[in-house]
Amino acid sequence: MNSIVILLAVTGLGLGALYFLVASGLSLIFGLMRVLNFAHGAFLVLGAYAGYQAGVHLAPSGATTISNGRFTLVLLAALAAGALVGALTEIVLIRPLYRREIDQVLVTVGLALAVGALVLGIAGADPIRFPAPAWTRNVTNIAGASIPNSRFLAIGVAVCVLVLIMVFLRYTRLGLIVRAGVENREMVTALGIDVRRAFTLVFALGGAAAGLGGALTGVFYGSVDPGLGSELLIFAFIVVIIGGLGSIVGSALAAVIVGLLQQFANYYAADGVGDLAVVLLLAVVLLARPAGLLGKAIP
Amino acid sequence: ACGGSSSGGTGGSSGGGSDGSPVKVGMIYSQTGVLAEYGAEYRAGFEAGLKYVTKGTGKVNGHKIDVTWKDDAGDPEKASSNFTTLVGDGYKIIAGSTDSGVASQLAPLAEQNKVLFISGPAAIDSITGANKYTFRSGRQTYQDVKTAAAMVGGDIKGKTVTVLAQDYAFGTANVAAVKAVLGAEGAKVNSVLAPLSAKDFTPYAAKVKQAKPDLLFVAWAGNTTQTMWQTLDQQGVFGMTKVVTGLGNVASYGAYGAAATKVDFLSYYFPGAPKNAVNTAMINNLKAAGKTPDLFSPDGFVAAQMIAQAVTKGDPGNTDSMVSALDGWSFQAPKGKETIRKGDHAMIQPEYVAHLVKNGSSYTPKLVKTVPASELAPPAGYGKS
Amino acid sequence: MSQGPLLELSDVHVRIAGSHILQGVSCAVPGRGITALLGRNGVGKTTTLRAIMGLNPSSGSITFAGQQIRGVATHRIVRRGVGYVPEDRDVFAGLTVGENLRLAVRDADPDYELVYQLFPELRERDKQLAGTLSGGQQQMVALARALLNRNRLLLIDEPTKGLSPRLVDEVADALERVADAVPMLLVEQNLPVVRKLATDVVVMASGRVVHTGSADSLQDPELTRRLLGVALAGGPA
Amino acid sequence: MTATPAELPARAVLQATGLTCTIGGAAIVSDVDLGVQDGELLGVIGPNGAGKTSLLNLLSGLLPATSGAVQLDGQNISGWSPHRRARAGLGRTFQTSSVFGELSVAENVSIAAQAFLGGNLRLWQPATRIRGRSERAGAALELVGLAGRAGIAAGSLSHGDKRKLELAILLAGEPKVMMLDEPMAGVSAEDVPELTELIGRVRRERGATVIMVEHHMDVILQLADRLAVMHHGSLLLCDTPQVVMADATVQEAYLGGAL
Amino acid sequence: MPDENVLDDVTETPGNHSTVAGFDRGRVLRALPQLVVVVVLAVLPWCDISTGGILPANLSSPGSLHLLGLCLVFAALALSYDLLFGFTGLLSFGHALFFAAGAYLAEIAMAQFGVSLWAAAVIAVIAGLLLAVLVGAVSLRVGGIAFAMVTLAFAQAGSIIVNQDPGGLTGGELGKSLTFDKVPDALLGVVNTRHVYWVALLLLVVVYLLVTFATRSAPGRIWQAIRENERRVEVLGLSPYPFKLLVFVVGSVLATACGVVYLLLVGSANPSIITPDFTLSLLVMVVLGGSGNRWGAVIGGFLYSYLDQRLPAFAASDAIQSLPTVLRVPLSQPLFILGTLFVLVILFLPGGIVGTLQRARAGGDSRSLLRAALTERQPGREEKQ
Ligand SMILES: Nc1ncnc2c1ncn2[C@@H]1O[C@H](COP(=O)(O)OP(=O)(O)OP(=O)(O)O)[C@@H](O)[C@H]1O
Ligand SMILES: Nc1ncnc2c1ncn2[C@@H]1O[C@H](COP(=O)(O)OP(=O)(O)OP(=O)(O)O)[C@@H](O)[C@H]1O
Ligand SMILES: CC(C)C[C@H](N)C(=O)O
Ligand SMILES: [Mg+2]
Ligand SMILES: [Mg+2]
Repeated sequence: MNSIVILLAVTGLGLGALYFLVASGLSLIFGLMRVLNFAHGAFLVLGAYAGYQAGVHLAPSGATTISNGRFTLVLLAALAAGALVGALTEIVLIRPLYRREIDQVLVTVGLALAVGALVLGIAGADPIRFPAPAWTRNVTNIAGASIPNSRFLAIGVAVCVLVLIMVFLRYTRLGLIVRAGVENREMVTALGIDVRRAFTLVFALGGAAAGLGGALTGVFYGSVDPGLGSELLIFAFIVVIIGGLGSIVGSALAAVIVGLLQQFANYYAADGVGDLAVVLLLAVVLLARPAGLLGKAIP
Repeated sequence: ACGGSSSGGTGGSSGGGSDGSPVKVGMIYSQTGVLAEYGAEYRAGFEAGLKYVTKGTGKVNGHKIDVTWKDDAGDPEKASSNFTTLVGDGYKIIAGSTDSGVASQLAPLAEQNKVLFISGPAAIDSITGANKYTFRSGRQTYQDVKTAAAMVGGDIKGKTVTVLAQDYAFGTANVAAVKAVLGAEGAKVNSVLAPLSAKDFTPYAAKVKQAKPDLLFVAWAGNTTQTMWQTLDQQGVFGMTKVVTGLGNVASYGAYGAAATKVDFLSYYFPGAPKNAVNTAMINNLKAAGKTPDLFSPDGFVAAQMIAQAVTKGDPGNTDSMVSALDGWSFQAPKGKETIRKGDHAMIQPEYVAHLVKNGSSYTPKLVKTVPASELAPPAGYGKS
Repeated sequence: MSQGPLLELSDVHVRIAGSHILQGVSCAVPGRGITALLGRNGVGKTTTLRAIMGLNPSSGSITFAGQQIRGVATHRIVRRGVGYVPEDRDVFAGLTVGENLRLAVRDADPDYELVYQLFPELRERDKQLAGTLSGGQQQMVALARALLNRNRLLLIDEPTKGLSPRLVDEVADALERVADAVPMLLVEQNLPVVRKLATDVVVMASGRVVHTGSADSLQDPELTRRLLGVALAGGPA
Repeated sequence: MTATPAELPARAVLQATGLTCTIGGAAIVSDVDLGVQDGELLGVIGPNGAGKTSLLNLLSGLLPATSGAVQLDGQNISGWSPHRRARAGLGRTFQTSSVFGELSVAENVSIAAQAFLGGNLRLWQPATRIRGRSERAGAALELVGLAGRAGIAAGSLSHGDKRKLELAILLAGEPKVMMLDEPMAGVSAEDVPELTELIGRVRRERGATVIMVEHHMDVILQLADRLAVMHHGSLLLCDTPQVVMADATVQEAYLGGAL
Repeated sequence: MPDENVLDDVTETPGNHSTVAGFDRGRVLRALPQLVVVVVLAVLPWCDISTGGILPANLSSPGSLHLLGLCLVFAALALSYDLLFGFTGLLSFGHALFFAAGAYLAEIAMAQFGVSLWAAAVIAVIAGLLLAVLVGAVSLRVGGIAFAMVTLAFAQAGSIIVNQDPGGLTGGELGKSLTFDKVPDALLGVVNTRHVYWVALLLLVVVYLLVTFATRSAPGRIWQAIRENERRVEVLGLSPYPFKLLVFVVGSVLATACGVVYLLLVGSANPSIITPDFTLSLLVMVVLGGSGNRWGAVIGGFLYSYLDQRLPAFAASDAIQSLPTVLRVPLSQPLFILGTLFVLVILFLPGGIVGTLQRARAGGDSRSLLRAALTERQPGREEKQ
């Protein structure tokens, strides 16, 4: 096969993995709680900056790369920061609005505005170099195509996240509780279940996924900036919606489709067609299957 | 309290030359928003310039200069509001415009309301020659590109030049300029445009390689810069062609990453480039104010010089007289001698070629050569649609 | 346990969106048998049960086994052993029958046997989405969820609504059997069922309790006509 | 099993032939032939899950039929959308009350009246100027005894009152055939006779044809001209109440023992 | 109106029905506050009073009138959005498309076909109508979130096209300046700002009257029924689709008209008005004021755009800049203040500003305002799903 096709296919998969990583938390929260979390982009940014801060404190000053062990700590810091803001968001903002579904979505819009502006105010608009091991900046040669290693990292982590979320949903009661709780919160409490804790946990998980996604975006780009959240958010939305409500596998599938489509369209088609193609895909999929590729219609 | 509105303010009266009344100057610039950094550089430069032209008195030709700063956040709508407020208050001199969108919004408004408008760092070519009332204190895209051409030397004929840019005004203006400048010299110019939303630049790097250019001209701005350079490096573009790009502000030096030392830079300005008394004065004034000289310091400084000229040689109450005072004016600026070309107000000025030198974990620019102003003059009517 | 009633309400008020719905409800549920809560549409029967469950904010005092439960979170009230079957069934439409039941399980050894014996259909329909069940089948799910666990008190809101006459019989039998072990507060419009099951009655009218007494009082046709507007004297319907 | 030829209605307003609906391999309603005569009240009974509601859903078009046909007034309406059937005079209520919760009780009924009166897309016509809109709504509310609650939000009605509102909404639309799904469910014992009387009166006065699913046997025996018995998706029997009540299978499958 | 009775008086929201008696007097009385507001707004340009920093300058100054004009345009736009969102329950993420269509198409008509402003306005509105029919017909085939996302996709496509600058028509990310020579002189220039302000006021009044009329019309009632329960509407014999399409088209055409006035007021069509963020800000406006309520939308639109315009000035003020860092950094970000404010309104003022005021009025005293806010958050059976 042509090396350019390999290059585009593998990097397209990498891009899809990135989209999945930034979308998985959104998909989890949206799928289980039906809250389209507009603050997800803010979670991503906070995760990325937390990772950066951890890296700055861990790395010897002046160094632009860090060891694998420290890098793991960077990812964990991002994960933890995401989980924390997720849980806080649920407790402080979502919880008082349990019966006002639209308001839950709207409050995340306000949060997104406020947090985005706050990060901009504190960190400044300029991109900062994200700490990562040297190997993530190198390439691996596959049949003449130079694939950046960060793509392999993204693909690997994305697969892990996908599997973890699936296992989690299958083997714990949490998924059940939350799905039931969204339908009728009162009735779940009337079965003796503390549904609030379950909701908080879902937000924490979604936030953790976002935090991790933010950090990996930092590795993918090589840098992070406050605008990264809102830019990626729209792709995360598209991926979640195309994939279908409540289907994490659908999100993964959609992420791969969007990533590949964009990569190939950007290479082969005229300038700007790649973007239109993605938007068009969204419209066409929804008109044909309003619940998305793998989504279940809400009964 | 209802009655006829009065415009108020002294600028509105048609008083004569140096009657000592204060002159109100309105600055509409990006204090916040994506270009806030440039805005801050501009503002510091202007204040240094004001100190220079008033010799610390705050007065020019007996007029106290009253400066009002307004934030447009890079949004033409807010710029338009600010403009209306200032002009409604009797301001006859407006300057600032960090963002090209704001500049092109304000230029026609200046003409309509007959006020002097001195555009700031906005690079868009069409501000030159926009109308009689519109000036600029900085460079335009054409001059940047022409500098890059000067770097290549004369043997460009028949060579392939690829422009890698983002698909929006700043990028496409650069493509147009390269086609105009190098195309005219016989180069085959093609372009690779990436949408602003692109997340992975591998396809573009691949396209660049496919084009096999003898020279790659990169026109890039914004927060994806670092990613883009890393991708070009990873795909081995530096090994196959000469790469030229514009040097950004100090904070951006790190963004080139491994590519930093492999690229030839055209530079609009960096503090070490020019050697003259005005530049030294600007740097000293900036340092005295606790600021650092940077990419767009001269734009602010020159704006102050231009305003001083306008109120000295012209009548601050009469826009036309200020326009005549500036039209065709030559003066010593921080970058050396600059001339406001008569008629279209192109700012004829030198630019620089530089390399980045790594020391420790940071980079410093080193001057390679100065491209004289005369070589960079845009053709008359360039950039008008 | 204490000698007094299992559940006791005194001067309970509920206001929702400006209207005063319960205006000082006081009554008691003894620790055995079935207490029927009667009254016509809109008098506040459902609201009373919801107030007990902590699903409506209320004022006054509600004690369960001697302890104040007013103001306690709903799930904690349930964990103290109060089972609830809501009026609108409130099955989780998007979950299967099996998931609905599994969600309700609190005890280590849920009594699936009783449930499947009562409603064998639920076993067959384990994988069906509860939202697609017929009205009566949903009612079975709602009842089953409360019967799976060992409760100390059951609050049941119109359990026979929408059930076929045959099933009404069966449910009534089942409740009777369950009531041997667990006392109940039962809201029911089907008076023959009430007559068959109730050991005590509480009658409400416009947000207040207007009569309490043993089920025998339902034998008095004059009283029932005055309280409920219908004579109960006739034979089985 | 339908009525014998001798008893076949002179004019079937609504006629279902071979009506079948299969979901996921299971027949929810299978091969139902049913004719409803003009002005008659047909009671539909059967165990829970027998397919009564599904039958109404098929007739009103909310559930697509797998096979079979439905005729209204001799016209084949199979495949028509729910709203088209409703416009043709096929009205219904729902087993679980389905009202416009945030709108007032009066507005709920007025909208139904307006839908019936037509001209609904006339942007230039103020709703209140539609002749007869409020009279009709007022009359319907009066009829079910909710006139006193006209101003409150329909969502805050008690359960029983919602059932009455459902009925008023239906009445305001003056359907040719009214399909009622368990109108008595949750209605307090005191109100049952009243509501029963109401349905009987509407039927007499408006000459409406009624299909009524109901588990209250005393109500159905009082009102129904004929009874259709559903069981496992099929029509077990359709005959006079006397015949149906005497049937052993019905006793066994549906009525049960004691109460 | 003889056939008015209590039944009809109880309209949009239960509970706010007026007393039965004296209907005509009631009607006049109810219209009175609205009339007063319009008259007050109309005479503002003659009121040369100081605003103490609430507005950029004196009330009658061009700067203040320009800002108020923008607020009026956004109030009208929010109202047109509320027709879809608040009254019919259609969550569209594509409303910006139609607003932008008004601004861009009017400008393109003037620039390309050389028609006058009025003709351009008519052309834009007709084109907006066709576009709305097309977009509505396709997107309304799906409901809920899918509808929101399909409309978003259309708006994104519009945004991409505008940024691509096809044939130089849209000016890409710089936008297009108003073709001033097609605009009557009375509407040009800072000195005539008051005239443009009146145009904006007229727009709001017209949009308000049309929306009022539409929501009271025959289909208007059906829209509300659709918001509550679409399936039920179907069983009443009405297909929801044409009703939804009708309201979509009406709302969109009104937005297009708002776009034309925006062009006139700001002097340019720029791509910031076709971003998803822009539609999101419409949602914020409507919810801030109180959705499903005409005054709510108007007040929300007005307030949001006021804050959007004035917060940068507030952020730059000395009062803020002299604060300690912990306070200064967040407070100098206008969006931080807006976002926080919005969150607070949702949490503590359910039903938005107007909804809260209404409840407080119903309750009577100020304590009930708090209680109203609190009771809304307590469990009530009607709100469970
Ligand atoms: N969320 C609410 N908002 C406003 N009013 C309410 C609300 N919930 C109940 N009500 C009112 O409270 C009163 C009592 O209602 P409740 O449901 O407790 O009656 P009920 O006795 O259970 O009646 P039914 O037999 O019809 O079920 C009714 O008038 C009802 O309209
Ligand atoms: N989507 C579906 N998937 C599977 N089974 C379904 C579906 N919809 C309905 N059913 C089944 O079809 C049968 C008929 O249901 P229907 O609601 O018509 O019963 P019904 O006679 O009205 O009962 P009830 O008296 O309890 O209301 C039920 O067993 C129900 O579970
Ligand atoms: C990247 C910057 C040099 C851009 C420039 N200020 C412009 O607005 O065009
Ligand atoms: Mg009840
Ligand atoms: Mg049924």
